[in-house]
Amino acid sequence: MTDDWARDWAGDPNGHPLQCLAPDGQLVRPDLPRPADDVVRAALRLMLLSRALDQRCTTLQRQGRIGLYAPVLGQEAAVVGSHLAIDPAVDWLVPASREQPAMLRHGWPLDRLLASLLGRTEAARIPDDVKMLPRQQSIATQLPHAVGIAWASSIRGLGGVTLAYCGDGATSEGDFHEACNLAGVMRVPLVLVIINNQYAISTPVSKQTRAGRLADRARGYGFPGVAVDGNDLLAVYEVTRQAVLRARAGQGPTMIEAVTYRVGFHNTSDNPSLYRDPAEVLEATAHDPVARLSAYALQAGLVNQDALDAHEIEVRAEIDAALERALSYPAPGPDEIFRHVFGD
Amino acid sequence: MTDDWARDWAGDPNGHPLQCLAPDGQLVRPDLPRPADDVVRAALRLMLLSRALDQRCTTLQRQGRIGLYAPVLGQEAAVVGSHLAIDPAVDWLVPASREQPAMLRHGWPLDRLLASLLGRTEAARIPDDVKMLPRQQSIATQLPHAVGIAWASSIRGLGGVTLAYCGDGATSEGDFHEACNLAGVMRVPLVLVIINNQYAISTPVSKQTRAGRLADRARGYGFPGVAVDGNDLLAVYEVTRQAVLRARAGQGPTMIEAVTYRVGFHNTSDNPSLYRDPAEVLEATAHDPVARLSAYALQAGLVNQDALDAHEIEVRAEIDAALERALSYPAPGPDEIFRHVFGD
Amino acid sequence: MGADRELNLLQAIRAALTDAMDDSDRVVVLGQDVGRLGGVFRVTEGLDDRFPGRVFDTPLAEAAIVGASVGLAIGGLVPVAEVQFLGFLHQAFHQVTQQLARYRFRSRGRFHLPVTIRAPYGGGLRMPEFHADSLEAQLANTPGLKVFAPAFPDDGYALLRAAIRDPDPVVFLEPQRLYRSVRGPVRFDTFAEAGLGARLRREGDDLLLVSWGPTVHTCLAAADELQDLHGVRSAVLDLRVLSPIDRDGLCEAAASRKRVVVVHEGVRTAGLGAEIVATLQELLPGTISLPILRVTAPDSPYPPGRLEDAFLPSSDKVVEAALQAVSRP
Amino acid sequence: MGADRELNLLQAIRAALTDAMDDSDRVVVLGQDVGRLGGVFRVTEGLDDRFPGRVFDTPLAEAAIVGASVGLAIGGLVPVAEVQFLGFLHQAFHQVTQQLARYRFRSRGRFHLPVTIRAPYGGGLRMPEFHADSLEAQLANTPGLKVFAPAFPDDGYALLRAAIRDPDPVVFLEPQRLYRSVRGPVRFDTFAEAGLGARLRREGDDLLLVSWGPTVHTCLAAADELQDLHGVRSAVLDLRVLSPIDRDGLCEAAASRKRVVVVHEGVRTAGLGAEIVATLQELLPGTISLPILRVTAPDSPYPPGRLEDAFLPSSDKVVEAALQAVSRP
Ligand SMILES: Cc1ncc(C[n+]2csc(CCOP(=O)(O)OP(=O)(O)O)c2C)c(N)n1
Ligand SMILES: Cc1ncc(C[n+]2csc(CCOP(=O)(O)OP(=O)(O)O)c2C)c(N)n1
Ligand SMILES: [Mg+2]
Ligand SMILES: [Mg+2]
Repeated sequence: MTDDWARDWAGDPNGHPLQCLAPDGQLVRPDLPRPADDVVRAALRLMLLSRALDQRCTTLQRQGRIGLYAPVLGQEAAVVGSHLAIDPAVDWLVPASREQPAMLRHGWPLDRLLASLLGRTEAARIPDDVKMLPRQQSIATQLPHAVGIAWASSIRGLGGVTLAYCGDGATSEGDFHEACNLAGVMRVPLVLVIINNQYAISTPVSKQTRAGRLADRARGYGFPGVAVDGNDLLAVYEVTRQAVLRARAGQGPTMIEAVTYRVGFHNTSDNPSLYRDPAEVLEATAHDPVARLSAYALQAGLVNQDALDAHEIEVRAEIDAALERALSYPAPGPDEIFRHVFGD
Repeated sequence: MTDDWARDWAGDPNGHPLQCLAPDGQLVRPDLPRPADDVVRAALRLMLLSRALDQRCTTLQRQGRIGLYAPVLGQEAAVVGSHLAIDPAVDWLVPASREQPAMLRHGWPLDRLLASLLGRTEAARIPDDVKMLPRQQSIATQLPHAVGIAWASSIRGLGGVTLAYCGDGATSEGDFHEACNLAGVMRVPLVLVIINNQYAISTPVSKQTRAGRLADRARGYGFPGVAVDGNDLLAVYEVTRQAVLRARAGQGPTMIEAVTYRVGFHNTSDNPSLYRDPAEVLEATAHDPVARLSAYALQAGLVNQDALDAHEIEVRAEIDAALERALSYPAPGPDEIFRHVFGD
Repeated sequence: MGADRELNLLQAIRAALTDAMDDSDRVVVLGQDVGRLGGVFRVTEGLDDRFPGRVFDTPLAEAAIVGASVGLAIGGLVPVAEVQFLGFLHQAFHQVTQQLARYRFRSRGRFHLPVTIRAPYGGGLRMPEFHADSLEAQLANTPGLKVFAPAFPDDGYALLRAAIRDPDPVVFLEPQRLYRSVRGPVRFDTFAEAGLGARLRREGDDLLLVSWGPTVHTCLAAADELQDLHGVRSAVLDLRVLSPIDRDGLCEAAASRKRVVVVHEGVRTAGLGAEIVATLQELLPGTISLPILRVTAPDSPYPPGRLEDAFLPSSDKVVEAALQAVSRP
Repeated sequence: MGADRELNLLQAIRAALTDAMDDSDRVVVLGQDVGRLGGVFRVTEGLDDRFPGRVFDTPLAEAAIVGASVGLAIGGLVPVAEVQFLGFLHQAFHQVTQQLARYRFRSRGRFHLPVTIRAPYGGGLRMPEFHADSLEAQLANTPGLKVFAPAFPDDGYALLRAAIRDPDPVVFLEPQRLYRSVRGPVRFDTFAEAGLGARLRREGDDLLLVSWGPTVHTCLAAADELQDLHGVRSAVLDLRVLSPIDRDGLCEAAASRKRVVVVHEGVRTAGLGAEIVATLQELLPGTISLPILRVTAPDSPYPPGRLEDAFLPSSDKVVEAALQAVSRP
């Protein structure tokens, strides 16, 4: 039974999230395949870039230079680990809204992403050869789109896989259900990653659902669901890699619940201190995904501290340069509101 | 774990539908409680009434005297068995659309039900003291209503239970999901009976979902789900009775999947021969719920053949009399379309 | 394709689907019961056999049908989705208004959605609740969406072919009571010449009756009665495309006749008739004789059974309004 | 309750919720983040502490929020549900149009639904997509539903109290950019005297500006400019209740001034402005100077960021239309 496949393979009949790296970076599942060294290096670099981008964009918003911004702080392993398992050349990315590092790796240039935050709408357009949907502001509505894209690729025999993201809150929407059920019926090549960061704005997942594990929902759609430690890049990568293999082999969708924590605010207009205990946040930072992967990589000799320090500087420079380019793009004129309503 | 509660109790870890009576009426689960004798007698009588009503209404439709009619033929045990487990004086009934015997037992007089089919809208009004919603023509939309009613009774501490019905097709709608999830979160006293009659118009359940059992969905909402042989009145009654006990005890919702078969057409405008094999229907009639319960009742000496024959005649007479009353009610005048839009 | 033929509306729609699927293997059909059964009205009958692997029975989930169509289009296909009855498009309304209608605008042209949503609608068949609602005003209030409504078999073919070819999303409204009750010639090879403009279905110099879909026939019946019993010569304008409205065609037909009555099955308040009135008084101030009367359903939910006869605009009500309009100096 | 006070719109709405919950323990509040956080705008701040067990954070599911409210009302409670932004009411549109609006009619009065749905809406705050849409026309096109829209704190209190007391469902539209930007006196004990009729917010004999919600203030700014720079005395009519429309109040205000401009943030085509135009030309033929101009958002999706300034009706656009209207003989 496909569902058991996932459980057996995840090695935990009780459905505890799969973990490969302990919080201190120790490898606890040497029995499972590990990513190639340069995958780990790429992951580290992308996670550092993401973190620097969150910082910079928050500052820009505080300066009134951009509008609302939603950081991915603390969720980097869940997003980067899953995206590293797909191939942007043939696979589709269907983001929710805060998966910036996935959008960047998929091919949306950093200056274009920044342009979108600066309201330079035309410059922010996703390049024609990048197989990615724009951010979605209507929760869970992207999921039927993802199913349709995956379905089209199986109808057309294209072989691409669709990687879609949604949050824990999104799992309560009717669209989540209708999309998952259709994906199961049509056996589409879809990998759905639920980023369970414990909150939907102020609503904790305990008020969102009484389900023990969101991944349990998959059984009701006839495909496998796996819960994984979302702060553990190795675990997320391996689970997603397996799901992508299934999808490419025509075995249909997989649901992955990446259990992580929204360390930052919901977005720049939110004040989490109104609804959650600082102690809880402190506790969560002990599970920091970047620290965990860094520790592993250092111990495994994949990087050294100097290289990490160099990364920190590089990514800031990269953001500076991209921001400069982004600012050089024209701001939209008023006539933009009449364009692209219909084709001509 | 609540989910296991249901499985253990249903006595089948593989989730095969619980069966108490074999198709020939033999008792196969003597270990489980059995309904009181007069419950069985009441069930038989109501099932016979339902069957006669289906016949009569089909004839009336063919004669052009009523509009569309949707029979419950073949599903009587699922509907009657579940409804017999609630108390119309304190509990709410939220029907889908074809659960006529449940509506009747809940207190909607037969002549009123017939009046609704005759378009005598005012006469068809549900009496003020009958805790029942009207038929729902928009699939699955009644489920959030049922959750709200159950929620209100727990907020107000009234102690009533809400029994809601939906079909297998309805389980694909977003409203099914949103309702179930909210019911779980708020732990409302709800018993949801999914009448899995294998079809949504022409769509077989195999095209509706890839889920092995619809009852498996309950786990993803954090409450128990049980699959039961929907043609086995004893099994349906006992499962529902247990679910009602849980609800009254404040233990929250239960999902029951009653596995049965739509022996008749979807409604009087449907022609099933266009999409399903007569052999399949023939096979299904071998599981006829009325024959099964009759055989059991005769063997158990709860009724004799004369009583059953008498019933057949009584229920027809009952329908004749009710139809006469229904026809005596005034047909609505054109001004009815302006009334009851708002209160005055 | 091929020579012109006499068909009923349902046959014309089926022919358009067949020819569109023949023309391009990118065209796929999806919806509830559209496969083996051929839909509850049999519109898609035979397509599954003729185009194996391109006709899909979906689960009972309208938001998934519309939302997946968005994805199918982005994935390179041309989906023609059936919503079993227009009333149930509200189950998918968020996918229609937020997603289907806005993808081109949101993506600044990176994505456009050649999606057609077909839906039966309108009264006269004693349907259950929600099965006869007319929601065209709400769809016309949604920028980025096109709305077509055929009243005759020629448009059942021409407008559906145009909808499927359209690079942008079109909601195609099928008047269910006309499926088999209206027959007429259908032009296959030359359908494109029909264009997307409003079209006079009857000539007449005294008065203009403006309508679309099922009530075009109500207007034609009224026009006959007006002619025969009252000597009033009324023209009937079939709007055909409800969004974007053909303002030029509308004004041209109205200007020369001055007296206008708008007829629709949708409820009165904030119905599409109000837009037509507002448009005419804006673009032809002083030309049109006032008031421009609206003959519509009242502001009530769609009623059950025989009550729909009192609810729907009848030719009597149209005649009455028309006589009022012409009686003014 | 108590003496009159100066409040901003948000405070007035919160006061109405508080007083309604004090008056009747049947009143409950539900919605996304309405509990501990007090909603994303803090409208419900403090209610959870003050009324334990009567304020509910719900899962992220709009159809369940509206659908459960239907059931809560049938179960004997008076739910006041918040939809976090009006645009997301489309996720629940089937529950609104098919269920909430029709239950009294369907059940022939056996059930009626004292449900209030609150939703922030309207532009000016640079919100993300869908967070500023104005859908009032679609709601007014739905029989069985009432629609209220306050433009001032007095109505934030009076209309919300009226909505919660109403035996039928009301969608209560809260202009988000006014939450903290508009202050004014609020009458508590005597709020009921405000009634549900349209109300003149400014006197003036030359011209009538008709609007509701946020654009009432756009009209007031335009009226000042018209007075100061052009000597045109324009009255401003605040519609307040968008459905059912106060036709008498509208006609009375329009008849004496003859020149009318309608202003709204919703898109132009099939917007509520069209209904107001159609109503006026129907009920006051020959009285009103034509055309009755509409100043509205264009037929485009709501644009991102600063572009909303070009999208929304500005007081300049209102002044321009008003000068056109008065310039006619
Ligand atoms: C349909 C819809 N309802 C409500 C909102 C308002 N909203 C924006 S983000 C959010 C919470 C989303 O939570 P989750 O899905 O867990 O994603 P996260 O923000 O945690 O990444 C809500 C309620 C929305 N954008 N769309
Ligand atoms: C929202 C909605 N979509 C579509 C329909 C049309 N329709 C009426 S009954 C039906 C099938 C229902 O199947 P199921 O839920 O299994 O109930 P059953 O008819 O088998 O009792 C459909 C699709 C509807 N009434 N409502
Ligand atoms: Mg979250
Ligand atoms: Mg069924």
